[in-house]
Amino acid sequence: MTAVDPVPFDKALAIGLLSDMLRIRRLEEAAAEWYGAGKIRGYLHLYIGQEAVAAGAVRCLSREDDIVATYREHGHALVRGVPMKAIMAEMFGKAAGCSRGRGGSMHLFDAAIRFFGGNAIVGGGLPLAVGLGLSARMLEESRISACFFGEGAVAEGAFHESMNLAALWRLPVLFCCENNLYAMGTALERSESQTDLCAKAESYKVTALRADGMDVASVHEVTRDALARVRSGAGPCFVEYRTYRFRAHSMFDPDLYRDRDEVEAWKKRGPIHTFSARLKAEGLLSEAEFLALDAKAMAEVSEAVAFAEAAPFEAVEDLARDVVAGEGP
Amino acid sequence: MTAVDPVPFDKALAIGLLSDMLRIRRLEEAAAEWYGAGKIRGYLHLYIGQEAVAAGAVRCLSREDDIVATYREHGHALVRGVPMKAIMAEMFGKAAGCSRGRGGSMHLFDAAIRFFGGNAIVGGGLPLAVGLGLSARMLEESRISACFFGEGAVAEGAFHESMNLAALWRLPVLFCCENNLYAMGTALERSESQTDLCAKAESYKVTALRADGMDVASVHEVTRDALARVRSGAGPCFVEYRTYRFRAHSMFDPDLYRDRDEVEAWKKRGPIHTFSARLKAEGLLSEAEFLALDAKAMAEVSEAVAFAEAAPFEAVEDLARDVVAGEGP
Amino acid sequence: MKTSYRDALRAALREALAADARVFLMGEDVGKYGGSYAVSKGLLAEFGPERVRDTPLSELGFVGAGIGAALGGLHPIVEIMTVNFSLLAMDQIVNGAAALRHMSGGQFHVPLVIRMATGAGRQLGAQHSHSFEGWYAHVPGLRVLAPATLADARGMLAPALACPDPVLLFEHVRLYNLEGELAENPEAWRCDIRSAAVRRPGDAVSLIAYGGGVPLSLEAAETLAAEGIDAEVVDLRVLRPLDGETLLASVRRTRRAVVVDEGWKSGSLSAEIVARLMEGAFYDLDAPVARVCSEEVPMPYARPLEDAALPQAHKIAAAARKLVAGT
Amino acid sequence: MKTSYRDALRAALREALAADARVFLMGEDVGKYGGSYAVSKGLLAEFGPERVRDTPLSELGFVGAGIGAALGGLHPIVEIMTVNFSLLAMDQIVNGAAALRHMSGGQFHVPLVIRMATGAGRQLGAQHSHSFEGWYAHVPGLRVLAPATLADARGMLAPALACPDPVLLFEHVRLYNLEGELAENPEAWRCDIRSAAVRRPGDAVSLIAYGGGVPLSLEAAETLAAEGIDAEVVDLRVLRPLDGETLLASVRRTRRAVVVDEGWKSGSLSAEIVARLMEGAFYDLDAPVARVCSEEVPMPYARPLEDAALPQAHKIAAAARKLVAGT
Ligand SMILES: Cc1ncc(C[n+]2csc(CCOP(=O)(O)OP(=O)(O)O)c2C)c(N)n1
Ligand SMILES: Cc1ncc(C[n+]2csc(CCOP(=O)(O)OP(=O)(O)O)c2C)c(N)n1
Ligand SMILES: [Mg+2]
Ligand SMILES: [Mg+2]
Repeated sequence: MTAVDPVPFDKALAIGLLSDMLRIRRLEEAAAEWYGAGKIRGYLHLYIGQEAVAAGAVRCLSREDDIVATYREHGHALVRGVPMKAIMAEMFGKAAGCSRGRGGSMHLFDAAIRFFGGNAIVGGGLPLAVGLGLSARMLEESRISACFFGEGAVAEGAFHESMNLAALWRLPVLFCCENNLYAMGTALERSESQTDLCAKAESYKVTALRADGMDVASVHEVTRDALARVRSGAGPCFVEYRTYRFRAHSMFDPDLYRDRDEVEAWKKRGPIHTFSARLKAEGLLSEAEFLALDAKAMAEVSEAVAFAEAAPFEAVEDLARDVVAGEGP
Repeated sequence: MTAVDPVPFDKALAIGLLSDMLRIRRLEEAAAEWYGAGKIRGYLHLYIGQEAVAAGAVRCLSREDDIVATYREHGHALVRGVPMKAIMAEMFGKAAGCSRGRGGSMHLFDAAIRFFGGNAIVGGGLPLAVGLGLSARMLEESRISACFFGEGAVAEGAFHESMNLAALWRLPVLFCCENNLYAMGTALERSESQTDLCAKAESYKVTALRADGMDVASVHEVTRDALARVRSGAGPCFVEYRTYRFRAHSMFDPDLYRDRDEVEAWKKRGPIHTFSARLKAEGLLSEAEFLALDAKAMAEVSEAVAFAEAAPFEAVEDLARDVVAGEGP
Repeated sequence: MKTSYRDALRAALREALAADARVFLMGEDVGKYGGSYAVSKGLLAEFGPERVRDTPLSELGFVGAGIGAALGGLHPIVEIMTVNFSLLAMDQIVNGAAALRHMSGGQFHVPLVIRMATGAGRQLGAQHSHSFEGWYAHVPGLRVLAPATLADARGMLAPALACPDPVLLFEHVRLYNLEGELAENPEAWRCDIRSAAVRRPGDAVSLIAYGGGVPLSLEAAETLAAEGIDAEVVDLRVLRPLDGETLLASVRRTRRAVVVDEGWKSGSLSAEIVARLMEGAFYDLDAPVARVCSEEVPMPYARPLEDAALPQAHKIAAAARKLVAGT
Repeated sequence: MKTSYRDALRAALREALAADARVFLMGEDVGKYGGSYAVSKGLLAEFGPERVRDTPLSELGFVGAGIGAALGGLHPIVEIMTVNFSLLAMDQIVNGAAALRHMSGGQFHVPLVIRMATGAGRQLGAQHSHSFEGWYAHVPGLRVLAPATLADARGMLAPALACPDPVLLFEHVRLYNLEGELAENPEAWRCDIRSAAVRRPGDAVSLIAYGGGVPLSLEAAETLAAEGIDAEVVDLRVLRPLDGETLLASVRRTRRAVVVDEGWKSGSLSAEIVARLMEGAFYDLDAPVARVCSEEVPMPYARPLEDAALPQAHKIAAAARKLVAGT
């Protein structure tokens, strides 16, 4: 084990971050398993490998802030505070799910904690985040809006229009780009003429910062700095999180476009084991504590699965509810 | 009159450029007049003030090259070689028009000389130009495609996606941005967070050059250089032409968003009188020659108007032709 | 008072902006330019650039921002210059605004109004003249309005803003200059956004139209009246949800119908109207329902061709005449 | 030979790429990933990255580039992963590809094929499951195909590429895994892209469907046959231009029809079919034409809800039964 930088924050926070990463990991492993068992269907996009980003970034946000995410959003939802039971039930398609079973894995929502989903149109969440930022400004509310998206979204026109609007109007928006190097099977250098995403963001006169997305401490620190800028009224900020997904894009993906060695090399940098090693080296974590955290995460997952399994589907008679207000359509 | 740089090319070319600018100017003045008389309808976007761009840039292209333009394209069409009669007849809606009266002012086309229109969706021509460039490459043809568009289009997603595709695939595309500072009533600084358009283009790793769009010599020189780069296989090039429209956006525009002084200041830099003054100072043009060129342009316009007036409309029975091949729909 | 469709729309905007600080107007050139059809002229001076917000050319972006702003607590009115350009924003409208309530299990809703110009007749050619409102009327989660009268131009915005779901408001370009009398009393324009309206009662044939087709149908009805054919003119007003009852009631009475739609015939909203009549009035019909729609060509520029491509009063009258004669 | 719908599509692509150097395939993940529905799997290795071209996530851009490439002399096949995403490119398709021939007075044409997956049934939720092909079928200048059989999956691409105008090809996601026999002889799949096809003759009622609705209708016909009701199944195949003659001939014979459409009922293509029957077979009908469509909700994820939202064989059979019983 090589020398590591001291963890730049206190034990409680460190344990909280680690615990969140474990909770995401265990949740997702279970999701994969229950997908295999046919209980979860449709598209399921696992976040395994990227946990440091959601854990580190979402925790920096205040309860008033808005979050917009993608179809790969289990981690963000969980860290934000959507109950694991509600997430699991949603994946099982049950009425107790956080979107009443209407959304599934790609469309987790929670109005109470300003979690605006769960958007499965690549780049589709970006304009929403701009509008949320605009509403904060016009209503003189101090919240900011944070939008998570993959590096693949950067090629979409929606990215361009959103960056420009947010910068032009100096809106309180935090653009959180999770650069896991691939959009499905398309590597960044096969999708962008300019692969330096911070340079792209700067071309809109947006401040751009970069974080090591495999290191929850780096994520936390950089996000905190970025947020401070946004909160100061300086306009939007862009953060590139350099990360990697260990699993295939979705459960349908044969994952033939990546080198096994590349995947293995990144796994060595896995956010959970590197961070826990670091905490141990710092004397902030014992193996027993780690095992206890993990056991707790697993217990939470088991409970969530049991809940999801037992929960009923929404009655088919209620199919047409929630299309428009009141009686629809 | 202040000292001017010597004109950097021979008399024949200089006279050609001046003559083209005059032809555009006179054509457009007539179009405005006939609009007033109700013979031309719909949207009419005058190019007056910007003539140096079309005159200087289009002349650099070879006959094999492709041109895609906007709804403000009379000048480009004319310089490219669409007969003035066919342009005027098109504006009059006649069957002898270059689009058989189907298109009108905004949709001039001429397949024989690879003039791909006349696109009235702002930014809509950009992807077409990318595709034309792609076809040149795949068919191993040496042509390049040139796309004219206004600075307003830069905010559209289509711009972003097109720049990236062209740069990523190193396609032979010349992006010709006519920055006349306004998109309808919206000034550049109210539409772009970054008003340096060359910097924007460079963010795609596209070479960007700037030309004085009020000076046909500058336009010609810079475009020639840009084209040489594109033809060398270095990928796309972006040219910003700094220019100004002297008239309102369209015939419906009350033009309330610009300062009269600003308009007058730009008019002092009018491309026709500055260039002819320069040619005179250089001894390349006499007043008599200028008057003769202008008279010729006016004669061409009169002839075009007479032709357009006399030409018949397409028979209403032929309404459904040219929707799909053969018998439609 | 004497007013125009354009002025009525503007008065409604002004009232909405004045009444509720959460309301704002956003779109290309709504402010400094005064609106491409001059609907919002003067509002910038009155309400300032935050609430009458000019946007860059970014239809997808600013429509999406409108959705986000609605989610964040505002009541945005987004203007798209022309329905053809709305295709650039269609993803946000259809995959986003329309679906959010349902996808979120009812947790979120999008109180957004999107206004746009639609239709042809001004020789604007194939990229500025179409009628895609029927497409939006297909989408669950949206509400689609088409004011055809001064009262509706004046009255529809308030209930649209009060509606908790996204509402699309289609202003026909030929109507902007329509002038006439509108009573001062707000009762004169207070309206629901649920019902179709009978604009002219009659018993010989129902002319069913909306937007720009309504004045044409009224004109056709006058022609027909002179020939002793008493046509009823039904203005759909609300394209989604359709007010089937009013339609059916009319046609059950008249037993004949002509549907007028400026969309291209195949797959236009007129088809849905015919289908509703098939389903609900088949046994009442004396003749098959007829349709007068646009010819199936991208709209040509030349005046005679554009005229030939569009529904016209004389075509409507001819279709009605044929129905009446045939039975 | 035994094949699947997916393999038949791939064989057609391979044949087209091999036959004509101007043909190339372009879209998100068509190459290295192998196609999101694995249709283009293996083609990259065979034809290289210029002709099996992966694109960035830029639907508007690469569809527009396809149009430009077609104008420049190529015959592009552009894949859009899912019809919902095509809304991002709709401007280029509708305002661009469809209009260019007409706007240019016949000088330009766009020999482009756009393929996309459509439809629901795989629990992909409200942003991946819709059926917007009816919208494209509304647009003059486009041709719209919906292969529902192995033969059409294999055979439609060649005439689509030969067509000088833009052709949209909709592949239903539930059909990709469809398996069956397809004769080796190219005659077995040679087809026109003009006509509807009677997939099962019958005389009691016409079930009119396309794409994913065809197998459902055939299944319903089997159920009905067991009850002594002999249903005819008509597969539209070509959604634009519609083959009205085949439809009318069938319904004039059976005198009853059920139209099956996975689009939301209001404003779906089914409405146009009903309208055509109203116009052309009104006096032949023994009962109003019925429709079995999707419920008007953004597609929900949960299995029971999605099932309830979609047309199903039992719903089709029930509608047919009711028509037959009622007369
Ligand atoms: C507009 C759109 N196009 C295509 C897709 C299909 N798709 C889903 S995820 C994805 C890759 C996105 O990559 P990236 O943005 O890097 O996010 P990641 O999956 O790596 O988290 C694609 C192509 C989609 N959902 N939306
Ligand atoms: C997609 C789209 N949105 C809006 C319009 C309406 N419109 C036509 S021209 C124009 C301004 C374009 O400005 P710019 O690109 O700078 O070109 P210029 O008119 O100055 O030549 C606008 C907003 C349009 N035609 N297309
Ligand atoms: Mg990625
Ligand atoms: Mg401009």
